[in-house]
Amino acid sequence: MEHNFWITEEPIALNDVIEKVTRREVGAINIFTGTVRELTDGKRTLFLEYDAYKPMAEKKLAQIGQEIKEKWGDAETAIVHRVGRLDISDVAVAIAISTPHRKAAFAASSYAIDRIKEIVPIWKKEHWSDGTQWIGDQKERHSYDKGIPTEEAMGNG
Amino acid sequence: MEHNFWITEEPIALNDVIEKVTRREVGAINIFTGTVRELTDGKRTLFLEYDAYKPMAEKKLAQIGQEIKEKWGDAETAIVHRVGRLDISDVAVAIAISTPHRKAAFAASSYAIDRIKEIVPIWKKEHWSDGTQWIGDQKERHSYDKGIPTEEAMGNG
Amino acid sequence: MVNVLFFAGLQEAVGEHRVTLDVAGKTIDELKTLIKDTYSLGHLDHVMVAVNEEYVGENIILNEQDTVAFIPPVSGG
Amino acid sequence: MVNVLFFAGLQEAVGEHRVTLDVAGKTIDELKTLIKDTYSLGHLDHVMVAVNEEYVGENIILNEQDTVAFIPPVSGG
Repeated sequence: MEHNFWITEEPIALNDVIEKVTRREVGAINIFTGTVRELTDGKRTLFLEYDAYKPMAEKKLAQIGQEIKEKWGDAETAIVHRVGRLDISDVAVAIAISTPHRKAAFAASSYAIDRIKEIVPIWKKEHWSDGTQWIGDQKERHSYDKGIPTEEAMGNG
Repeated sequence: MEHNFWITEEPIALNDVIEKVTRREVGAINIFTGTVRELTDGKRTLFLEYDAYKPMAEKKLAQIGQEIKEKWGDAETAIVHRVGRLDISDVAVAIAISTPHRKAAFAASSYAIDRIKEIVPIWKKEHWSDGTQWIGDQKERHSYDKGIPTEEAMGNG
Repeated sequence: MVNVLFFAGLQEAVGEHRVTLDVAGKTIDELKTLIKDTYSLGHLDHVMVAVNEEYVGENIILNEQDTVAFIPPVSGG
Repeated sequence: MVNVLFFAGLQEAVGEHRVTLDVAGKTIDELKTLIKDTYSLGHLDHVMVAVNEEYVGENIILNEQDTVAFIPPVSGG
């Protein structure tokens, strides 16, 4: 099961994620992708840099898959997150979930991306023309007093 | 816009659908795929055959894209539905929706597949080892007295 | 003349995908009755009807060159 | 000895990705204070801590060979 949840430095190929959850007995696969957005709050991103605590991040992604199984029963999940330098429109994260019935696939996908933004040790650094910033450190450099970043700060949806 | 909504006899390549909705300013793309399920209510499907009233089906798919724009604002939608013979696990329909914020992408995708099952003139014929049946004609052959097929009858989630 | 299209199970029941009928001036409801009687079908209560690729009600009057489609309950997706 | 890892903005503030400290027997809370003083950081209230790749509370006592990670607010996705 762990190989359904991984961190990569390579461009994400959606088919790799989808294959892992394709089953003859299910009729619905939902794939969510978070891509690098050019504008956030009117500010133009040049590119992003993602860092991860890789072994723990893969464990936490697997934990999310397990939580989904507990909540939605017969659901198979695969998640890949890319790290390193990402350009505009590059896929940063892809989540594929197969379920017998489609409503569960939507709900579980939404849950998965919310949980990634809560518990998976991955960080994003914005590169603008006038500087850089690790997101999650919006208010004071070196103090991290914002807790979980706001929706706006998170930059992709 | 119409070329975002089409009926095809060829296998569906997800990248074709995704490309149509990829935009530099959005950070979330959701892709839903309905695939051919082997077992429905315990009965084993050998393969499916889809028929469509093609020009009207493409119009109705485009209408769904328009409805989504009206409901969720800045959303781009692309939908492709395959017709002809489809084998188990083949993708019958793919819906890609890009939105600035991810919650809208999930809600709009769920809406799109519900509407497809309501208003788009496409029909599915089940082929089993012991016979065939056009779905939407579950109770009495030639009378269609079930109205909109039930979730179970629809076969993919 | 009016083009009339059948699909899926209804096409199999009728035995035709397309027929041309001299029904301009008639309503959809009248055409439905005619089709039902001609092809010995059961009721068509859950069959929707489109004229020129848009769904219409039963009281619409048909014009020359219209294309009418009988749409049994759909099952795409 | 205990391995201590820093990431992202915290890594830049500390100037190290990894340090080894003789802190077995101390609590996470005590280690936090030590780190804050050593590297002249502001408060670390919103930094979560993982020991051996699992999140832990502030009262956990560190053992020899543990790997502690300071996890600033995450921003994946």
